[in-house]
Amino acid sequence: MDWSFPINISTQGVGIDNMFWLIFWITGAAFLIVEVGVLWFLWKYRARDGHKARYTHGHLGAEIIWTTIPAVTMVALGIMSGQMWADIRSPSSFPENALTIGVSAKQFEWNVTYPGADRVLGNEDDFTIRNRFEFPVDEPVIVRLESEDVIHSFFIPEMRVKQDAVPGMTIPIWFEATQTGEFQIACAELCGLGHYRMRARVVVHEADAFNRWYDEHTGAAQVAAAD
Amino acid sequence: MATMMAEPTGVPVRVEEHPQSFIRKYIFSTDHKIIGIQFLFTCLFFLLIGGLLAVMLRFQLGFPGATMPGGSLLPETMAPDGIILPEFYNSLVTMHGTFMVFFAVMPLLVGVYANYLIPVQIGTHDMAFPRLNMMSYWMFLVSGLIMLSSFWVIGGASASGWTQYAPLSASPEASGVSTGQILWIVSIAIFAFSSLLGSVNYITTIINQRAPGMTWLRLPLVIWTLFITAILGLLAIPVLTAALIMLLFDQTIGTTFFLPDTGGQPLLWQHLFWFFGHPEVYILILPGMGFVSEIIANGSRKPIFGYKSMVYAIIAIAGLGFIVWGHHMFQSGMNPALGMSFMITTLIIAVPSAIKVFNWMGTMWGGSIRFHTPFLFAVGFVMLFAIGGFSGIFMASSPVDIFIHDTYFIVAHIHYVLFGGSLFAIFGAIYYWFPKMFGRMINETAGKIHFFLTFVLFNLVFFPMHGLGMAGMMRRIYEPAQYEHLSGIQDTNTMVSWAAFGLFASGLYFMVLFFWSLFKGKPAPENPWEATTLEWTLPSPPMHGNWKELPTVYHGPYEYSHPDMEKDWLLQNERPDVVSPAHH
Amino acid sequence: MSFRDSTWVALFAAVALGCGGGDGDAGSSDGGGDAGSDAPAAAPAVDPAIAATVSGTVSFTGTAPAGTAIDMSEEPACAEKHTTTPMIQPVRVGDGGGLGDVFVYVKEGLGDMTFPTPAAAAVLDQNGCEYAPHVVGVMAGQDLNIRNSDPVLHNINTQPEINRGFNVSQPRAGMESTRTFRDAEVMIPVKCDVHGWMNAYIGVTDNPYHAVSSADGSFTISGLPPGEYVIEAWHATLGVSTQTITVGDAETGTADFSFSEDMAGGPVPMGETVDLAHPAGHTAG
Amino acid sequence: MEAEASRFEPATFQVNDKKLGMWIFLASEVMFFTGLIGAYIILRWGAASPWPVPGEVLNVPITAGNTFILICSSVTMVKAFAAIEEGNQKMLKVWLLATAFIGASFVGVQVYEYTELIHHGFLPSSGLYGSAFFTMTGFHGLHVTIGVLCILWVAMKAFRGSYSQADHQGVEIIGLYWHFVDLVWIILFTIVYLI
Amino acid sequence: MSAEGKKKPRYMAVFGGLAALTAIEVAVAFMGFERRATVLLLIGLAVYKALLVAMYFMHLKWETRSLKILAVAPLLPAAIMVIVVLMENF
Repeated sequence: MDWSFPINISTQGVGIDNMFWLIFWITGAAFLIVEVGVLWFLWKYRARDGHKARYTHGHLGAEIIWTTIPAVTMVALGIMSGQMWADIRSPSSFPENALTIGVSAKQFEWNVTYPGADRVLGNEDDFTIRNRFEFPVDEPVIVRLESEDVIHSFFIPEMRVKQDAVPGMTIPIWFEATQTGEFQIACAELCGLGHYRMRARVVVHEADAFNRWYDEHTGAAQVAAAD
Repeated sequence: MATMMAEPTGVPVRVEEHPQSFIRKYIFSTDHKIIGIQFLFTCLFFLLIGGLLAVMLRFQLGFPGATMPGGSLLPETMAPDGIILPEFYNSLVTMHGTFMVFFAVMPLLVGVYANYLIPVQIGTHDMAFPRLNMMSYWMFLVSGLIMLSSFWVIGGASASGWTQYAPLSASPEASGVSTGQILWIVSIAIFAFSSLLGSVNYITTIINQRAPGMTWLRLPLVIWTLFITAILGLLAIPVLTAALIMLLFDQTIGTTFFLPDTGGQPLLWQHLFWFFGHPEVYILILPGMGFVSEIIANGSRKPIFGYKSMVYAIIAIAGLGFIVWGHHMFQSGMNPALGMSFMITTLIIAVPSAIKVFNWMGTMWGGSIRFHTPFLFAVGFVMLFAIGGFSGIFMASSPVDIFIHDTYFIVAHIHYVLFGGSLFAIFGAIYYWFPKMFGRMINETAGKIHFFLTFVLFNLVFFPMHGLGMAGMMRRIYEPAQYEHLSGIQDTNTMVSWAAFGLFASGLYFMVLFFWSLFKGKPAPENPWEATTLEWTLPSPPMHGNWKELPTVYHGPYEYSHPDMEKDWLLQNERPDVVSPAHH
Repeated sequence: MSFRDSTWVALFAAVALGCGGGDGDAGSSDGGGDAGSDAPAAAPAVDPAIAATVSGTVSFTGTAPAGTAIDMSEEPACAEKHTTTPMIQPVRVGDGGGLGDVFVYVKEGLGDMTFPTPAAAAVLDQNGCEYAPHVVGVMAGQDLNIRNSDPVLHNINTQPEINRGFNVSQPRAGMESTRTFRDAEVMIPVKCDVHGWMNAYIGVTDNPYHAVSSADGSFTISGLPPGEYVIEAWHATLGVSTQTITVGDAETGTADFSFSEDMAGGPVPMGETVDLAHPAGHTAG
Repeated sequence: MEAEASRFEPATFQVNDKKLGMWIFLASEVMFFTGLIGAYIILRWGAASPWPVPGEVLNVPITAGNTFILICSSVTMVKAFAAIEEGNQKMLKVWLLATAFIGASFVGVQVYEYTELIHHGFLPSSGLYGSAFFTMTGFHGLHVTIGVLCILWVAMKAFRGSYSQADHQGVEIIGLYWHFVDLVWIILFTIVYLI
Repeated sequence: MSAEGKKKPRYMAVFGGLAALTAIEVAVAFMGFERRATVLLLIGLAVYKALLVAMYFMHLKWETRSLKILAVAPLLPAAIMVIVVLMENF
């Protein structure tokens, strides 16, 4: 039984996991207070002969305490999460001159479009590979997500990345891997009968290995363009 | 009598039992109590259907590709020789959600208990619009049957998830479902109109028909929650209706509201849907909170702790409920700046829920607790709803949501709130008001067995799902284990499935118990729980028209263990020997 | 597990009450219309003594476009079924210049004769993440038996223009599903959305006289009543070519077709009805 | 009975059930039309391609006339209410029938408009504007039609003499509904035809 | 009943106002002012007309405060929905 996160290999993942565990410990404490409290009350105040319940309509002080404490905690969490959210998703957080790759989802494939030799996406020397998403480690990557038919969701668990691909929109996301290895893209948004098989290979290369792989394909791309 | 008739309010006053034919009395009845009971039976049927669908999809998850026992009964387009097909699995997921949300939990809370309890708890003869009330039930039944029939049309039932995200739901080519999809939309549109009629009825009745002395701050919390729920429904559901109409036209007459090719916006559907959908979530939990407050006060023999703060919390939840819908869309491509603001509002809305939990604990504190079955379910509600609330905070934090969004973590969350929450409250309510509704008791021991079975099995089913979610198991996945990162979770899924079958069995046990008690249960006294609200002053079951003369209310709803009194409960229409210290 | 069985019965009982169970069988006859309903009436069986045959070869001139390799590394179960790298081969030219995967059928000349539907089902197999055969012919109303020989999910997404299409999935090896098409239609494209490279074509005709050229380009249509016929050869990327041929009693006519590379990119008729009752109507386009 | 006298203690709305119910129903109607009109505004605001100019697609003069017609019907409706408030049964019937007739003619003009537009190739399937236009005006038209039927029903009751100076809730609540539908049209006309 | 005892509202005057405003609206629409001005003007006029209908024809003017609130209340969530979703495009 494997009940916790898969390994994290992205820079953003560290913060996300930490935030998760922070909330885990806070709610865990609250959880103990509530559950143990309830059980204890059930035992302590069970009906017994000659014992009558306290006649009270409440206590303002108590109300104030258990209103403010949660409120403050929530606002604090909100501010921290907000900062992190901005670092991940706000347009200003996107790194300059990162390698930009286009990913286009369709039932039930991920078509990955790499910029050609000129490393600029959106001109004729781009080349597209089906269900293979390869990129270098330790280098920020921007993915421009698109969809051809319905809504899909681009999910790489180990990268702590998830973003819906919406037809009619181009949604950029960015991330940076800290380890090489082979992983999978999963589709996380119900997209039809083949939804559960809509997966693709993710390969994170060492920088030079990536360049070698890349040059092969750009070469291939030029040949293809020739005929 | 004459003066009552002449009264400007035109309240229907039917005091003496006039003989009616069986049809008028039990089928096309306008008596709020009969209608409530009709809703109850219908909802239990749909609850069974929803459970059955859950069992089927749990079977696929627990034993991928195995031949389902009895599966050969299904047509070849669903499960050829008992092996569930992916497209049928999607239908199962969709229809399980649809039936549970729209045809089981929501009408069980609103249809059954709003109808039954509002008049008897605020002290009036019937709903303000009895005929609309009847219409509301029949439209509900029709919509439910339409939804059910969609399984047997060509192409099968809708398979785009209960949230019906466009364009999958809008384009038959993409989903492979056309007729079933249209039936889904039509059915829910009818349902929406039915619950609209209900809401109008409830709100009017509560505002206008309260018994003498039943001031706003003397209303039982059940009434408060049902009142606010009705308002939520009134304002949220029409938006869904509008969205459904657009979706239907996209499906049928070639409009392109949600189809991007000609400039439509798929995200618009999500905004409209969740603008309805989030208030809907509170529609699904608030009345449960009301029942629980009622039952916990009764079980602890204490006035509810912080009545006013409870009321304010209910109102706050409702108000905030309209500005948090975006937290369902953090990963949907919505403008990240919006995500930020929605995150804050979402975290804030946790506060009123916390207040309520603490107030329930405060009510138990220093009480003299009687462990009757309704109370057990109420306590179960508090414990499980708390867990659901906590797991909600993870999703509310948008960065964390990036990972757990659309995973089983959220499946666990929704079930802790809707099953551990709402459904436990409903079970509590059924046990609590069964004597009043049917004049018979449900055997306490049998009820407690049901509680412990449900409580244990529920946690066995849904707690591990948090783990599955953290492992990254996506929702609505037909065969998770074929993903590398999920290769290790099959045994968990199998265990969960077995527990789920057990949970379903305990549900069947409850059904049997319910119908057995209906005929064989021992006769119920007027006030079996020694409770304080007005319905307990009526005979069990109450007669048509409830009161010969309307009761007068002298104090708040939960006057238990009043120091100056011999018995430890004081009915709302009872004047204590001494001056009641009720409100301060 | 017995309780689940019992609840099954419960559900169906409930449903029977609920929606009269009326449309119980509608779902199961999903897809290309039901076979029995309008299968041709008992027809003049062609006397084997006089039955004629049309045979020939389809040849290709010029250089066939290079195929592209398929990356099956994500489907090892399929990959291991291939000894050589699997290729997408739009034009399959056998040794001797024969052109394979050409659908040859009698387009006109049978008047309004009707023929009994062949009892044997045509087979469309999915093996090694490829359709076998790539082009298959059936008679309207004849069973088409779709099989999955791979332990992976395939979905069979047919996109006819005249018949009712279907999109069914077969998640496991050994699954079979039998469908029929009600009306003649040449051709019906088939694709698998899970494996973008997988596609096939189904030719549906009103008569049993159709064949698919084998790798060497040869085909044979036998059991024809003597007469004059318009024979059409259809290729997925090269288009169609038609010729008229007359065959007498028990004789074998030869109809050779030739396609060339410059036909590529031309219009390829899809979803055309072939209505034998009115040979005038429905010609190319 | 003194209990009965005090049963609205504390008075909240001092409005009888039917009227209160109608106002509550109208609240939900507001949300329904917000769904449709809101969707229109959102789609138009977010539209990538330039939005067609209403004046060039639609026949604004005719619809302006139609708007006037609907306003007239509102006046006749309120006149009917005023009549019965003074206990004037005859004028009640007259004004009710007038309202029903004018309302019906509004629908008639709308049907004519639709046929013309469809004739000129402007359909629900012609782009976002077509989608939104027909959906919004169509559902408003549906409301008007239902309104006309209800008014006819009320008129029938009026002929049966079911209304009096003291009790004429029926007239009042159908009036509320009718004026609301008029109000929605005022907004729709501006947003769909003029802006 | 609501208007009972109050002085009769002058329905015809309101009617005249509405008709006139409608005419003005159409005029404004085709006058070809600067776009934003036109839109604002039109919306203003429409809202004013709506108010006239609600206040006089629907007798809101003579209702209790709580009923006025009830009538206006739904506009709040309505506005929230439209405005928030519009922010998508910013």
